[in-house]
Amino acid sequence: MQTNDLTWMIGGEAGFGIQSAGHIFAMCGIRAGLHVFGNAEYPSLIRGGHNSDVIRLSEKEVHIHKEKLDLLLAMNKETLDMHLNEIVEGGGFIYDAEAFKEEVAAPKGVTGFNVPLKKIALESGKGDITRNTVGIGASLGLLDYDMTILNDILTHMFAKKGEEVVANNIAAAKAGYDFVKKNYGDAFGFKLKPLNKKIDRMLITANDAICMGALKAGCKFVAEYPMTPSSSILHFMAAHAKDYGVIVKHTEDEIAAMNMVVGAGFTGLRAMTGTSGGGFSLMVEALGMAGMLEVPLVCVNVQRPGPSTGLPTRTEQGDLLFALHASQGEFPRIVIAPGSFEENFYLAFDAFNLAEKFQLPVIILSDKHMAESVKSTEMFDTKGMKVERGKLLSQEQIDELRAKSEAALKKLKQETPADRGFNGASAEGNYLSVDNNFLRYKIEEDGVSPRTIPGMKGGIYRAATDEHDESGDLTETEENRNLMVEKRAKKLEGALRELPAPVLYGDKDAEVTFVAWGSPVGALKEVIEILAAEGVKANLLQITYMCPFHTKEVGEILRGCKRTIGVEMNGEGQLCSLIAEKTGYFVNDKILKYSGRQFTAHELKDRTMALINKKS
Amino acid sequence: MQTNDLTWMIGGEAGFGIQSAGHIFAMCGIRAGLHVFGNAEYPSLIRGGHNSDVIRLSEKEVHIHKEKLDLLLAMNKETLDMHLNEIVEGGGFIYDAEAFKEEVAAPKGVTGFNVPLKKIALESGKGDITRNTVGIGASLGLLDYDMTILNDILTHMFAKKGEEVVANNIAAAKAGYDFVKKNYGDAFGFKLKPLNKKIDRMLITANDAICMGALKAGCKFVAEYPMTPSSSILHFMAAHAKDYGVIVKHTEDEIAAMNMVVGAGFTGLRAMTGTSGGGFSLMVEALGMAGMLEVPLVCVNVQRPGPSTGLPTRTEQGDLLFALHASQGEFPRIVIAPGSFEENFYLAFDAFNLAEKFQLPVIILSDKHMAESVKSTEMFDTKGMKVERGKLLSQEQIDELRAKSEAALKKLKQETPADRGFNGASAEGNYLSVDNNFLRYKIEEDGVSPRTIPGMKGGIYRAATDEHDESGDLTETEENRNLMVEKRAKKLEGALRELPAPVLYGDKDAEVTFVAWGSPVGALKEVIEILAAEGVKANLLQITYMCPFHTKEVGEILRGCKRTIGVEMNGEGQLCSLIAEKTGYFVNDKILKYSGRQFTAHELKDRTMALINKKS
Amino acid sequence: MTLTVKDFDTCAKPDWCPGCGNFGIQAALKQALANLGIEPHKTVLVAGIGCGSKMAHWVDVYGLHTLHGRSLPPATAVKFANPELTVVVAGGDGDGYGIGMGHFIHTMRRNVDMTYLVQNNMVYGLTKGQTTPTSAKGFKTPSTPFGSIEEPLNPIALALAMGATYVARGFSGDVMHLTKLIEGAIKHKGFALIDIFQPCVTFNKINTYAYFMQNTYKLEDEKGYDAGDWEKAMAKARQTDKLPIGLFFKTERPTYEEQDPGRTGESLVDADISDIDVRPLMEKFM
Amino acid sequence: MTLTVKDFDTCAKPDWCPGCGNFGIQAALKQALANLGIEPHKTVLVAGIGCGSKMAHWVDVYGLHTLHGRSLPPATAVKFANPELTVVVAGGDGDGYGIGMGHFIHTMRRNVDMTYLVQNNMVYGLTKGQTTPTSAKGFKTPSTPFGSIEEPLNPIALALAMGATYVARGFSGDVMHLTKLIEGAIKHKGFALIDIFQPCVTFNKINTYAYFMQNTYKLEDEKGYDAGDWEKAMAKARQTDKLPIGLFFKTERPTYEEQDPGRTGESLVDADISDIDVRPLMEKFM
Ligand SMILES: Cc1ncc(C[n+]2csc(CCOP(=O)(O)OP(=O)(O)O)c2C)c(N)n1
Ligand SMILES: Cc1ncc(C[n+]2csc(CCOP(=O)(O)OP(=O)(O)O)c2C)c(N)n1
Ligand code: SF4
Ligand code: SF4
Ligand SMILES: [Mg+2]
Ligand SMILES: [Mg+2]
Repeated sequence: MQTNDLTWMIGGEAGFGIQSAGHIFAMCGIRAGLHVFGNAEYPSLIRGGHNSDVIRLSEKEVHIHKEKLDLLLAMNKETLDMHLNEIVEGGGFIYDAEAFKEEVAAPKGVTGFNVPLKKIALESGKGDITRNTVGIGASLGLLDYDMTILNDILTHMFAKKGEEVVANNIAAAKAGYDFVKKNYGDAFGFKLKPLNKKIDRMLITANDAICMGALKAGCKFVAEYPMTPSSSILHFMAAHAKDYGVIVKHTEDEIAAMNMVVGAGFTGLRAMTGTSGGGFSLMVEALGMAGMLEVPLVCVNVQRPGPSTGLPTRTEQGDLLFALHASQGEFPRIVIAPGSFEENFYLAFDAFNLAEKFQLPVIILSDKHMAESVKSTEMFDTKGMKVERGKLLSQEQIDELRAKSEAALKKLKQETPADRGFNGASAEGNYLSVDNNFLRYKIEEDGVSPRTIPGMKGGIYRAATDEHDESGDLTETEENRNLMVEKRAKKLEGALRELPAPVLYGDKDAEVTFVAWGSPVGALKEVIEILAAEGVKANLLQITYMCPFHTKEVGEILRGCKRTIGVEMNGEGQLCSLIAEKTGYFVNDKILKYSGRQFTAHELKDRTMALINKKS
Repeated sequence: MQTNDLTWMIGGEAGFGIQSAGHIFAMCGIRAGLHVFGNAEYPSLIRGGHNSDVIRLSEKEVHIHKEKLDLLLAMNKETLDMHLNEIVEGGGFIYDAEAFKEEVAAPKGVTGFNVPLKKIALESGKGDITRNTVGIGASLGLLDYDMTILNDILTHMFAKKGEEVVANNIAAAKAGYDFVKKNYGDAFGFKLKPLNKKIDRMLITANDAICMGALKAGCKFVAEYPMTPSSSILHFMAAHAKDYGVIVKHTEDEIAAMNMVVGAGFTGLRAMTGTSGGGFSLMVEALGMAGMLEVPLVCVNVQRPGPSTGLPTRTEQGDLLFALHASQGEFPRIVIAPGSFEENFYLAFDAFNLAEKFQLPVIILSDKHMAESVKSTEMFDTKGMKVERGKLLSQEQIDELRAKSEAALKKLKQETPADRGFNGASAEGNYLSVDNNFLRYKIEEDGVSPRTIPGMKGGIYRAATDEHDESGDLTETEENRNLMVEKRAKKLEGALRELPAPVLYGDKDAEVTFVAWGSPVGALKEVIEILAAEGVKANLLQITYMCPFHTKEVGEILRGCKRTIGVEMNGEGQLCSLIAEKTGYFVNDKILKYSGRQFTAHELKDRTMALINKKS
Repeated sequence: MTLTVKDFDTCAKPDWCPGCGNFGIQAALKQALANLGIEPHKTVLVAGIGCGSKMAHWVDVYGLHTLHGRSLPPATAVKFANPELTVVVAGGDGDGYGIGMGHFIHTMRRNVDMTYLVQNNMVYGLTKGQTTPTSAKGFKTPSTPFGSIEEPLNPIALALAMGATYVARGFSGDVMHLTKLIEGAIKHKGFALIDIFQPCVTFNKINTYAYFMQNTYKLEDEKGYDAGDWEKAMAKARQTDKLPIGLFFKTERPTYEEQDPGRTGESLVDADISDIDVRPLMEKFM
Repeated sequence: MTLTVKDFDTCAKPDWCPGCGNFGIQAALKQALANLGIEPHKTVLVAGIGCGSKMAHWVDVYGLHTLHGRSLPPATAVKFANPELTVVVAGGDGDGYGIGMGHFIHTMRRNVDMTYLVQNNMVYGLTKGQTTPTSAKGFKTPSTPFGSIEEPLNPIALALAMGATYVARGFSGDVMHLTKLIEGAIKHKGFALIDIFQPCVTFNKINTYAYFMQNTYKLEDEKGYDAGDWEKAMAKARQTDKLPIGLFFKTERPTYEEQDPGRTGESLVDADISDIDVRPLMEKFM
């Protein structure tokens, strides 16, 4: 009997609510106090293709689905064709022989539970639409779960659709439950047992986490164009626009989205856009604009497999080097790659602070696997989270700086021909231009200048994408150009000092060090445990900050490792390239995957062992 | 007396024909059989700013202007303010005290030649518009040049404008010439003496060279949107559209330009676009499309200083890493950086062959300094240049392949369910799909598939930006995805084998090795000579192929060098980063410049010596 | 050449939702190509990205399935490169009237000889139901949960204002009628727009089959309607109580490609490029 | 507040060619802002890239000099973020009607409250004289040495077809007239387009001052012209023998920003973001 450690899958046709059924089942885990991980795989079409949703429940934290299933709920024949051989010995599957119009032979050691899902749905659920709910009821019957919790979930889920729908679903679930209890009793070897203590966990996607982080950070403007798998950021923000006072604009394209975000940032709002690679491609020109204008903004690129349209609903980590170098010329940007659901929240929050403190664009690289998987996540601890707006001035601060600058300005006016702006740096302590405007691009020690926003009196300046002087007006002299290039570059030095350097996760003395970023990090944490059980000590170097890069620390750590393996979901090993560029260190091996699907823990373990065995 | 080694500058207001005057003077060098290099510096505005054009003439090949001037033709006062102190001892300047309304004091050792340019223009040239020509006449008077050659050039230049204009200019030039002869005699210490032998050199920009290379390669389609400093590619091709039968489209934007080029390439034309960084930013989405569809095309990025709008009329090498990684996901591209005017021709030609042989986009990275400077260049040797179209099939070849595939197809039709495309690789030797169409993406050893184009019978296929099977139809299986990713990647292996590896230029045993790309290469060749004269042996490693990269060869060469110095016109040392990424080798020092202006040879020498002296 | 719809069938079957309006459009296009007797290898079907654009895979001609919003520039280039090809473009309303708007306007200006079928379901199908530029004001979608607050655009009026030379609207629910419009469009020498009402049964519960049946009528059925009269066409385009379908306007003017100075013969694809002489060119620079 | 043109002067002087039409536009804009008494720090002048767009540096208000063709989206965001600001946008015809076309159309649809001045010189000034979407057919330029073969677009007709709420045309040679149009546009609550004939003395030798003087007339001078009548406006927009200037059409409808569900008060810029409570949000997911 295996209790509270289960991998359940529902599979069926696209368009038939597979994902919402998965969600209900996952919530059963949450309400039972269990850890949950759910991964949806679906093709890029609206109906008829094969959809599946795998939910893993456990008393320990889980980061990834398993390749083996304990219980499969097959809503159509194709599901069985594709997944029957993935069921573990001792596992089972639920199917509807009547509806499939055929009996199904169970593989050795696996039990088939024939349940007339359709018939029950029509009879007890008052319509075929409740068929998934019957299946969930049947699953929970086999698992011996507490139906009062399920009823509660169904009530909550279907409340918006009216009492009748709620009642039908509760009846459908019960009928499914009763059917298996009656026909199969307690024979199934897996059980779910709600834990006694109440645990406050959310069931969220990484996109949800980013949105919550953004809202917490005071994001007031979102412009986005729908693109899988980033659309749910737009949807989430739009749904909460009223409650949180956020302008959310579905724009005509990604070019407009990024350009609007720059406009909003210029006007003083914390602003964000989300997209996937193709949309990001259209944003790069305006990304450079933000770099030049020194406008803070946050851009989330939820990666999917490329090139081009690629595999829209699958996952990959193929945009790292692109994000690092996107747009012509050189300008500072911060590129962050969260490696867990929690990090998506905390780092999204940080991103807005960093963007304003260093007055630059911040790119968050996520990927479909995190963005659309669900995971049980502790409530975020928002205590101590502080909104920091850097050198954004208040009206009073402007007045003060202006007052202080008066004397300096007088002198300058005598020295500077009246018809020209400055060229190069103005006197220390002066923040006024010959036009009596504000020196928005004043050169200061750290490269960051005090910032005004439109509407502020005495804060007037011109933001220009051409090279400009401290006032923002155009000048082409070499002296000024050099100063401005250096000013902008300097901001990253400050940022690097502020960002935590990476450290090894796990045993210092490991035989194998994984080097990874983004969503494979979760899987690797499980792999490390699995390897430990097999007597192999492994640890992990997760890189979170891609730019600026902790060259020194990463180089030292890696050079101290016995055997390093880069693990990435792409074909080129882009993080490995970045590390080589910065440190000159080449990882010993790479485990790469570019099929559009996430690694599973066992796959990683096997590939790791193969490398170890090959080499030693 | 210094003969046939001269740096001459004309300076004046924008909009007053400074560049065409420079061109006339440069042609005087060409017709005298001398080597010529001319560099124009101008701000991003149409009139009134300061423009200057420096022409260097020599009996030896010249790649770059000098910082010191021998003779300055000042068309306005500002020119003197800015450039008087750049004149060598023994040099001189021509100015118009009457028009400037002031006398000018010559620096020590420099002679001022007061010539009433305006007055002469009005009197002899029948209008102020010939003032530049008077100045050229005066310059040539001081230099004792053969006026019959100048008359010839003027006749040729102004022929289109009518006989009167020609006559006026000839008269203006003569009057200027006579004035200085009469007033200043032969006092000036620099002379120009036409060589006796006739030498066939062209006076061209690198953009001209690219266009000639493209036309030679059979480029039949150009879609481009104007952007300094690439516009002259559009203009050149448009001017020759009729003569060479080329469709040249000035599009609504760069997005359309690149998308059209993909469409033209798909239809079987050799197609090209040109742009600068900002426009390239807008092209990256469609660049990825070309990668996915495996459509051959050539894209020229003539770099200018960024980020964003930056310094539109100046020079920089800031887009290398961007070009290497532009667009989401991973796909093969070839990135070529010509380092001389000649290379722009030959490599542009090659680019079209490479694009078709490997069915991928080829990016040529040039920069403003080459693109808009003029240089005397030997006529290109087109003997042996061969247009190679790779696996582009003729109708006969399609018929043949189809005939051969019949048997294989028959078998397949039995095996494959009729409603699905292939998944993964079809049988060897079969080129037909279940639809009886052509397997355009057939997986072959080298990753390159035989290619059909619309209109060909039996060649039908669907090109798709989604991941696709061999027939081009959509499929999402892991098996197919892996095969296709690997197929595309493989093409670069073949390309690398075909591209010549870099070699050291100059003394093998040098104390200093410069590592460079693009337009600084020319300057460095002069620097090596200058350093040799001072007893420092230097050589040069020019990198021409950025992707694919000759990792092994570059690593070996650099590791065998005594002291390496990366020389780049950018702030980050992007080639140095690329080398580090690929080889793990870090250059010892970098000489970077990001003021928007090209290195001069002496500046490079000084900075090199400073490094040598500091370190040793 | 005598062809039937079968000649344009593919083995792969569309994966559109059952009942999707795109089935009718696909049928009409195949029928029109068959009726016109255009051999499959002489047609290129260019598409953007979206549910409707997938049609490029389900009509057995050369296909070019490009980027979201970018179908028209590549299609233009196909025609420029080889004017002997029949070029048909298909894409959604989001694709063509949203992100692709700039190209749409400029392609009309050029009067490139092609047929542009806009599968106008007034919703983003493939990304699951967000608002598009033709969605009704107040339309509630995941990106506009409180209702869209943008004025829907009028593609017919827009095309007329831009001087398009063949401006029509069809309805996927009337395949025969649509077939005729497509035939006319392909035969028309110049840019032909057919805006097609296409019910999205999954995500648009407002602009349904029933809605279009009730709210449309045929211009042909109106006595004396003259598709040569621009003002009348504009008035019809602006009608909102009922929505006309049919040919609004048609006129003739030279196509871009026939005026192109770079065009030497019929198709540049056949030009011999094996040894082009650039010596005369080089001599110009000496 | 009483203001004069001087309050909008900058030390830096425009670097336009002597005689460039942009001088007139700059003068009119400054005069209009002064007349309306809008304090300099309450206006944002957003511009694209081009000769005309440089104006952002030569009117002493907040300036946002963006990218080629992209002035409208940032300008929209400025207005959305802080509706208390007066937003004026300036850019060339290439910028706005060429590369920026998509944004132009969609911004009109939204009826964002801003004034859009298009410096329409029918040529690319800053890149030295290529053809634009409004250039006459046959226009010879470096990119069209054999003459342009595209039909010029009609921005007024386009704006009318898109339902723009204030549609006008000015001429930089008549500063007084233009000033009034700009004043009207700024006062108008909604999107106001002013297409401005602006002679480029350097690169356009066809559409010169003389040309515009000879070929334009004022709508105000025409008896009984009613800017509330859409059909009449469209007819005037399509007139080609003579070119009307003045206010073609004006109507009222709600602006986008006043309907935005995310708007809580007047300007989000002043919102307190120091400690936003996301707990209720988190609880929804439990
Ligand atoms: C640059 C880019 N942005 C976004 C997407 C995502 N995307 C794919 S289809 C689509 C919209 C589909 O709507 P429509 O064009 O109306 O076609 P339909 O699906 O309704 O037929 C979007 C936004 C994309 N593929 N590329
Ligand atoms: C993306 C991009 N493409 C091209 C350019 C080059 N460019 C600068 S201004 C301009 C056109 C100017 O024409 P217009 O918009 O009519 O303005 P004008 O100069 O005539 O006022 C172009 C093509 C650019 N800056 N950015
Ligand atoms: S989502 Fe709508 S448009 Fe797309 S296939 Fe389904 S019904 Fe058709
Ligand atoms: S080029 Fe034309 S538009 Fe530009 S400043 Fe000169 S006259 Fe004005
Ligand atoms: Mg649609
Ligand atoms: Mg213009």
